[in-house]
Amino acid sequence: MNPTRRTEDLRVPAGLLIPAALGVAILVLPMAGLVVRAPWSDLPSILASDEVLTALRLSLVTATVATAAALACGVPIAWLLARTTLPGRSVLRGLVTVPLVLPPVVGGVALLMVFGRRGLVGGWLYDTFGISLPFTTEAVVLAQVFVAMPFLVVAVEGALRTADRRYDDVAATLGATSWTTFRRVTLPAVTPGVLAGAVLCWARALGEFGATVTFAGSFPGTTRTLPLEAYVAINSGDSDVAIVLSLLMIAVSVTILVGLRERWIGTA
Amino acid sequence: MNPTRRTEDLRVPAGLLIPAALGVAILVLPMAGLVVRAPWSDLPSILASDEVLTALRLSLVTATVATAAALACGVPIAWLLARTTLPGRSVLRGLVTVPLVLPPVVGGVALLMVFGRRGLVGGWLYDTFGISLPFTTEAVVLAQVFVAMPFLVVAVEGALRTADRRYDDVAATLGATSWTTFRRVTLPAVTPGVLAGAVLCWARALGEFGATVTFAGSFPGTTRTLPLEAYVAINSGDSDVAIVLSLLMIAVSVTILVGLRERWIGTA
Amino acid sequence: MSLHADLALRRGDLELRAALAVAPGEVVALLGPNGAGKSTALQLLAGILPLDAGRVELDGVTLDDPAAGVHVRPRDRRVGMVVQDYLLFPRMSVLENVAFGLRSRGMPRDRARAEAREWLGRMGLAGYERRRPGELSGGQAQRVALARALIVAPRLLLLDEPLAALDAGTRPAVRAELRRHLAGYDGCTLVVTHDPLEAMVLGDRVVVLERGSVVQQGPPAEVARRPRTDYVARLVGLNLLTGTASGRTAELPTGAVVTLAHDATGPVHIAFPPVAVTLSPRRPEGSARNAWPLVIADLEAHGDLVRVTADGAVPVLADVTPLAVADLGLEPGGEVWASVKATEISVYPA
Amino acid sequence: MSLHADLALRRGDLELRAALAVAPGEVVALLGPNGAGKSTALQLLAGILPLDAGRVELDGVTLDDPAAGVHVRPRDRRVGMVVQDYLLFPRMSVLENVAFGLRSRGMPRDRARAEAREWLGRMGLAGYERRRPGELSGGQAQRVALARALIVAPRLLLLDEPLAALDAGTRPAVRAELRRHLAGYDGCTLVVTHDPLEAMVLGDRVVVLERGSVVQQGPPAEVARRPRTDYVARLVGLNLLTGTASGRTAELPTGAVVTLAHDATGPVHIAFPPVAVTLSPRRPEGSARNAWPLVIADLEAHGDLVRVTADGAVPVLADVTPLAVADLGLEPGGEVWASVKATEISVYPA
Amino acid sequence: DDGDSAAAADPGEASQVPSGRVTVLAAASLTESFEHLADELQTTHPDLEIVYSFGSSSGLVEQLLSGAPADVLATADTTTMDEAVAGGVVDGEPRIFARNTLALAVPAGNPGNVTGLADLANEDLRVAICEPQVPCGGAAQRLLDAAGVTAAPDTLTTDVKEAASLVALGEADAALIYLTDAAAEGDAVETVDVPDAEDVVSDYPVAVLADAPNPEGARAVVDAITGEPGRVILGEAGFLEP
Ligand SMILES: Nc1ncnc2c1ncn2[C@@H]1O[C@H](COP(=O)(O)OP(=O)(O)OP(=O)(O)O)[C@@H](O)[C@H]1O
Ligand SMILES: Nc1ncnc2c1ncn2[C@@H]1O[C@H](COP(=O)(O)OP(=O)(O)OP(=O)(O)O)[C@@H](O)[C@H]1O
Ligand SMILES: [Mg+2]
Ligand SMILES: [Mg+2]
Repeated sequence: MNPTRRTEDLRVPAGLLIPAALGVAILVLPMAGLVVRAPWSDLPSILASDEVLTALRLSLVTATVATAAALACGVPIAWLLARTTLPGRSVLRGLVTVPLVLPPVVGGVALLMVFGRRGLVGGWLYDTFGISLPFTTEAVVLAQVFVAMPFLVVAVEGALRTADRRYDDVAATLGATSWTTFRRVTLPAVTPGVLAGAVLCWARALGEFGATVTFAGSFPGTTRTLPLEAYVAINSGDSDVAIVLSLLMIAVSVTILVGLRERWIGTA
Repeated sequence: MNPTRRTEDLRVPAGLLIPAALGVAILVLPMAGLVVRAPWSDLPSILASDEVLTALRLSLVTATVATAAALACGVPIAWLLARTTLPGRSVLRGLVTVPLVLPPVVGGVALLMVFGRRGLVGGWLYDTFGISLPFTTEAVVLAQVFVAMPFLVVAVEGALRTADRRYDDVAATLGATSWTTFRRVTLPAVTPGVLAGAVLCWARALGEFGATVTFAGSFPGTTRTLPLEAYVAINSGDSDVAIVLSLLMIAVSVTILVGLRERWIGTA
Repeated sequence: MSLHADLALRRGDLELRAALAVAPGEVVALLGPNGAGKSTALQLLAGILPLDAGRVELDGVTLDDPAAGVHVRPRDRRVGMVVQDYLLFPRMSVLENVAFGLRSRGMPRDRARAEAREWLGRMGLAGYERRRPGELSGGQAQRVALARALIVAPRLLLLDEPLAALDAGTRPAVRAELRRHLAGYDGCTLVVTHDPLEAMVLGDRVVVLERGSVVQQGPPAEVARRPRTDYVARLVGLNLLTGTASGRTAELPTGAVVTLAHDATGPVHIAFPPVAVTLSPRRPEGSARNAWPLVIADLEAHGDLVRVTADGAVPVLADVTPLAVADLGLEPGGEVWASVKATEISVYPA
Repeated sequence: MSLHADLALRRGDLELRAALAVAPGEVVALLGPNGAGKSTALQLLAGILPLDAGRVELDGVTLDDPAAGVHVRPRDRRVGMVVQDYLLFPRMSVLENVAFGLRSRGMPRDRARAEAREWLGRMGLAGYERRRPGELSGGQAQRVALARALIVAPRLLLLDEPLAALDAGTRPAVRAELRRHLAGYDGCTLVVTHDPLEAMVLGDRVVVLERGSVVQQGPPAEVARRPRTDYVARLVGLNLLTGTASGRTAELPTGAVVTLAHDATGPVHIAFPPVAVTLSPRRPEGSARNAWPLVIADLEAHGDLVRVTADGAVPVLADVTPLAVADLGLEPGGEVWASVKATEISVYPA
Repeated sequence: DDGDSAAAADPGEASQVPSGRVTVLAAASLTESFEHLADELQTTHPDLEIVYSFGSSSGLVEQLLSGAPADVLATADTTTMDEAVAGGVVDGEPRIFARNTLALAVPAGNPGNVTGLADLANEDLRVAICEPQVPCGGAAQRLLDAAGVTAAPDTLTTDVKEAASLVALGEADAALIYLTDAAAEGDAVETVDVPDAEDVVSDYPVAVLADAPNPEGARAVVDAITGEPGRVILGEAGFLEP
């Protein structure tokens, strides 16, 4: 019953604050390490180099396209998992999340086996249309979709399950088709969840390395994204460049995440 | 107005079904590729080998411990982000999601810079207590927490924002501390979201490779988890073993995900 | 159009078995105590809950018939519904909420909005078009929900306590609007309400549901005059007793005897209004042939009168003036005699 | 204990400025039309919404004072609240919901549950302990919400339409239980209601809020006899006119003149009951000095009587018998003369 | 913690019979050979327990500089070993124990009809070459320069293994990879003769580490690698003698 200052509304229970602080430390300190070790004097010249700019552009474009594709396919999958009584639904849920556990390099090999020139689907594409996916920018996008879409699916399914289904019932009694209901009632209700999922997906796609390098290869301008560029730098002993590239990725994504203003992430 | 059979409740709008099918194909086909290519006759001998069993046990233990740690720290972080008006909250949100974009190998380097024997924190730990983190099982867990916790944070924050805050207000008027409110009202309401986040986190930890190999090394029994074992197999030209190991990871995680029965993931 | 429904459902400890029929253009008021299954019945008719058994037929078309495996989806039923907690779409404006049904049926946006705007005006909510549901008061939200359901002119209209949150000033206006709308409407309407006045004003017929079963139905005036259950009696403000008549007397299960004005035989209901009950400190000696000793359970002010609840072999409610309360020194626990003239009692077969 | 509150808040187009005071043990009924700001006022008092300006003091302790930067958090206020949409915790059982407040205050689980069980019994919900809120009917949920708030014996009890969803049979019982509880309770209580009877039964004092401001307050009987606004007049069932008196007449803003039984001067309110209004096809020639030509806007059955809404220079509501309606051939749009005897009119300063 | 391995080696007897655990950090391309070598040593030095951590050469050096507890370092090029020497984590002079040469690898059946280095300039063929900044890429560049060929690669792999598996899967028509990697892929990969390939070689150095918890064991392992057992096993895998 102590009259408290308005600002003390911010007081947070210790049971939450202590673990939160620990968690933030684990997540943020390594980044601080990168910042400390970064070769600040060489930074402008590294960042201005052609390769870096090309890789940055490629990364942004592919991650964004991959996120769009993942939204288009992943949100319907999440809806199927959360709202229908499809038989074998829980097996489907398990299968769809497989790429989460697959080490990305293995994922890349698996993609080659299916979409490669001699793959199940890729072979047919190549023989019929002369289309070959690997080593193209499209392959980068496909690898990113494969690796990042499950994050979106899981996040959106969680949100759909939290949302109140009775609104869907009301829409149905008003004569809305399930498509209209989905588009105008269900989807707006889970926008925060969809956005959270899209952020996860985009970030994961931006940082994607293993599946890309295996399935799409690594060629400047077409398939060498920032993480690949950083990996090359590390492997050629140039860890300074790798650090700078990582800081660049961090800066880009933090800017975009912070830019995603609060109200987009949703007001309850 | 056509009387339809009860079962047709399952009918799903094409606008959802087509993209969903496409998405499922992208996610599931590569796994089918792995299954087709797997050396089924050698499978039992590969799976029964000591190294594989050791790596499997290590993977399960570390991923589970890492998920528990991520829950303990990550849920409070999500709560801070969703429910308080902390200044600089959106910057914090950006920072916390950084490990999502950081290529894991760079993440490993960053972890070494901070927790390595010559690192900011690691140096102090070593000089004061003689504790050295890298290359231990604890390091594997730390790397997994670093890489996987952001998934949990983002998923839980999304769920918290979807949930109705007025229940928290009611609990407050009934005299509940914010800790009680969190524990008994807020948390149960977002259980589906927390579980979804935990699944993401666990799966990501199980598949973690880059940061682990850099920060924790690849020592059989202490730090060589299944993905690292698969990497060793690939490098010794044994891609069959790598495929078997991947299928093992897939099997383990699908079993666990399917085992997480519907009702745990939550009924709306 | 007409509704013929035969509903059967188990849900928790509710065992719903009710036959409901609504003629074209008819408005049926569904009354019943909390937990009687009224909302459940509406959900069954809307197709949101599946029937265990029975059959729902609207306008000759079978909507539900579990035995034959028939179940028409909610959106194919053209059933409008207003639920107890409104469920306005939180991310749409008030106008979009009301226009939703028309848009879903393919009406162009502008026309749908214009019509929605008109409906909001009729509900006294002009100027609220651009609000979000979260920015409405309880009564405002209820009116939006009502407009959202009425605008689509469904073939079957299901209203679950549509006016409960309205203030005393708005309620008659909205009720009148609703009555006007329903009068010019040839669909079937079911209104759930707890307000007897509302049931009388809106309903062409009253159906009373208790513990999942229909216990009474008929024209409002008939139900009001001859209640068949305690719940209905309390609702219309009558005392109700049940007994076995033989000649000019009826015996209650408690053994008490009630004198009647007319001959009757067999099981009967006995009803009389609380104002017909006279309370006196001793056994009355006047012409009232019915007099019972009772203990006062409760007193409650009630307009100009005080309602006295008295228990005994013949439990009664009596309405007396505050003056009488003071004169007789009435208070809970006190003893008192209650008397009713036989001519004030109405008797009808149970 | 006592509450002194001075509330100021802008929210959308609501401009709330109201001073509320509740004495220890007193029950204040808060009445007002939809959107008047009743729920908002309660949220301010509970500390869920922050004040723009003003001050809230409970039992001598300042709970809110934005100017001084004081704001006590909701959980430190010991304020109990029942909200319009219940907000029962969906993942707890009914019993856990009711016991929640006691558990939060540190009572051991078994004792808290025993007490909660007792409260559920009093609310007529014995046997529902293990249900989830989603498995309750509307009225059952409301009673659980009420029990959850009452059990903690808060210093300030805020009830937002606590009985709106209850059926006619349960309502008097729960109302009586609530009245009994409030009588033996020394905290301050504010009850929002749309039911005038409820306001009279429960409230020691009535406060009427309109468009964010207090427009009238006083003992229930006083408010019922002398309404000061149209809303209150409709609520208590009176016709209300406002005019300027001088001697035995009063002139209305429309220019119409009303004859009074007693002398009065200055701005006055003029009130008379609908039953005092006589309708006739032509200008009446009897002793009634007040007669105005009107056009009928609406007719509505209403118990034994029909309520006629008539518009004109002096808009009135009249209650007439169904017989009169038939005799006079009344129908919407028809013309009619309304007359009221001066002695039926009560006049008081505006 | 690094106390384990030190305790395992009994200091009293260490100079006579090397025993206890020896931790070896080795380049990934040595995985198969070194696993064989460990099996071999098991018979001659039963008290010695060899534990490997395989990774990229530069990653291993980074780990060492951060205090990884290890006894022996074997890298796939001299540049990274020089970094380790400069970082002061190496005890004594590193010794070259093997050399690798490049091979022109094609999928089984040679679907692209590759006949020599000149085909790497063919735009229609899908060609994988290592990134110039990594050891095998540097070697490839020297080989191509010597032959006067300007290659038209479709992907620049950072890791030779990637290029090798692309060929094995038939996704690349030709790749310049190490002879050892081509051999490791078995039947899935064929090699096309490249004249003068032996002129471009990569050296594999090995060294005992300064902070080695088990220096005696470390020396025994390095001796085995550079000595007869290593020569045989590495030779089988396609490595050249230094
Ligand atoms: N999901 C459920 N599971 C179990 N029992 C339920 C469920 N939903 C409702 N019930 C029970 O069914 C009965 C009927 O509920 P219903 O909501 O139809 O009552 P109602 O007549 O609308 O009452 P009210 O007037 O209070 O709104 C109640 O006893 C309720 O507790
Ligand atoms: N979040 C908001 N933003 C803007 N306006 C709001 C908001 N919440 C409520 N209002 C408006 O404030 C006014 C008062 O609302 P409040 O809920 O206090 O009314 P009330 O007196 O409780 O009405 P009712 O009897 O219908 O429950 C209403 O006009 C409402 O539209
Ligand atoms: Mg109901
Ligand atoms: Mg309200």
